[in-house]
Amino acid sequence: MKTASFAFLGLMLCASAMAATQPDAEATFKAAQSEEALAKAEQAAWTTTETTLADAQKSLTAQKWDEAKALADEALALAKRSRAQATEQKTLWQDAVIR
Amino acid sequence: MSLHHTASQEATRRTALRLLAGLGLYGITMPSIGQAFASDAPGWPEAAFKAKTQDEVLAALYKGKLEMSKDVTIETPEIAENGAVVPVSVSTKLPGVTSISILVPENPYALAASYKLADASMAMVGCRLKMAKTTKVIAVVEAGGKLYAASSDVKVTLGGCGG
Amino acid sequence: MIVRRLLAVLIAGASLGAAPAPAPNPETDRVAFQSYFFTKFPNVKHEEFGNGPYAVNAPMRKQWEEIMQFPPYEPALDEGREAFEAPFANGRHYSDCFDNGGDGIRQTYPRFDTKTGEIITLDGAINACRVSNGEKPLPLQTGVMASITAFMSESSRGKPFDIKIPADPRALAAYERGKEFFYARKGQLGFACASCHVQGAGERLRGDILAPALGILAAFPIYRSDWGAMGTIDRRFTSCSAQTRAVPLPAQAAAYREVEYFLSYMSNGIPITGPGTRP
Amino acid sequence: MPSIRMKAISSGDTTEVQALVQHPMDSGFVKDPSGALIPPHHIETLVFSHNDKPVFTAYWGPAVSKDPYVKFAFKGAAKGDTLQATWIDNMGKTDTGTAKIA
Repeated sequence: MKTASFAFLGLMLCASAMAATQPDAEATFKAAQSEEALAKAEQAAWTTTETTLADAQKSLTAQKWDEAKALADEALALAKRSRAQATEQKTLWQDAVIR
Repeated sequence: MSLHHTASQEATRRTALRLLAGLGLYGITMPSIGQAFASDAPGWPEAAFKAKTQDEVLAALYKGKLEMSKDVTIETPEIAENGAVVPVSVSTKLPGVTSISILVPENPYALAASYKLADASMAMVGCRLKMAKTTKVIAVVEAGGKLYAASSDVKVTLGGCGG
Repeated sequence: MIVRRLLAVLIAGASLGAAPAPAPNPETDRVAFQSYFFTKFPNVKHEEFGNGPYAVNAPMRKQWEEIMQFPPYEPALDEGREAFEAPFANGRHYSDCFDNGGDGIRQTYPRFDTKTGEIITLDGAINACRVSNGEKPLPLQTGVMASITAFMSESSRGKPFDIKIPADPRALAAYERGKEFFYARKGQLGFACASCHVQGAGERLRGDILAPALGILAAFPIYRSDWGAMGTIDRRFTSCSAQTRAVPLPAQAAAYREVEYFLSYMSNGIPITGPGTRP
Repeated sequence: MPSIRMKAISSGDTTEVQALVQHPMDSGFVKDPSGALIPPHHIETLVFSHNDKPVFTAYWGPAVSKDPYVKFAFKGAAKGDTLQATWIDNMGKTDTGTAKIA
């Protein structure tokens, strides 16, 4: 009896955790996707962002929301950093010029 | 030329086999070379090329003991610019050379190439070999029925067997 | 008076705080660029810079000399000659599209096209020639394109790069964008072209000796042992991008054409050595 | 396009031969982009003959580089003679090429 109720409790917890993160994972994935689209338009995209996004997509399809959320977070951070690099380099490149 | 197998190439292959047979190459192999599979080219020492270690190669290819010799010259780069293409050359002033083999013991198969020399051949050969990692390269010269060897070290930073 | 002096101080202060970029002067750039490499590699003859890593590393040069006894690009040269000489369906030829019938002109590309305001590379000009004669453009990174450019480069061997920047603000702007592309850090690794081929030139990165940026395009197209095949400048640019973990741009993207323009102008005076071989 | 390219140069009694063969020489250890192993495909024998007599025979395994190169020398040929080379690979493909000794 005891074991069964614990298992039931576990299932409940699990289910609620899933329900909480699916929209979260999807929203983060969308945000990462659009950030990466901007990076690409600026010719500033990184290959690592692309592979992380692809991995996140796979996790979404597999309904592994926690994993998908974590990967989407990482992709979003990478895309942001790649765009920040491009912005920063718009002036910084001048310092490297051989004069 | 295309590597697709066509009827005309099949004909060429038959011609080539006949030619090789006619030239007496078929069956005339180095001492103790194992029977090649029917699918393999005539004379190709399969057992030696499938051997993993230097000793197995030597046992499959030759009889007798190897003797390191100053009369055998092997030239290899100290650091290979790319393990996929390492120039190797072997030469000797020893008389009566009948074959020169080159072994790369660190490769998955130790034997890289074996050259059969005719009476008219000069005792030298140059070629380009793949090396998976940093390795010794051993040149074995068969002269007057005896085996002489020299070795050299090649540092490989970019392996020639990877993708 | 006081106001005026204050203003002067303010203006001076402002210009100190954010130094304006010096007015672009490609020729000043070129002289500085070349003297950097001539100083960095005092023992390398200037005309040797087109031989890339083999100019600056003796053991590599020895292997190269052995490979050059029978260069692996020779089949491509023959294929390139055949393709170049074959007529298009309309009976016209590649030679009809180029100065001097395409013979000995590699060193004058890329060019600034005053009609379109775009940089046109030799590879781009070959495809433009095909399209204007009703043929499909060739794939850009390898194959027949590499063979034709190999054949055309061979006829230019020994001729120094002779890139012109016409008095057209668009040409200078393209040059400046190419320069920015060369020096700006990109990719997750934060490498600029310059990181490897200026600061790192002559040093070892994994197994490779990094080629100096000066003359780096003189040997193209190249047979790379790594590829086991021929490749064009586009193939090298896209693989460079990927190596720094930047998403490569499409072959012949404006940015690649502009950086080719910049680099080739920097190499004015360095002789063409292509086609070449590289590890 | 012929798969065998040869340069045979005579000086005195000795002829130096260099040959370049176009062949993938797949080792069997390399994967294609999809991750599948590319099966071994390499030349096994390459025979050079002069006046229908073999002067030099190469036995090759998968460790010989892509587009293989070989250099050797032999005696007894004259300028203008024909040198013939024939290869056979492990898939049974073959090709023959000739060159005039220069």
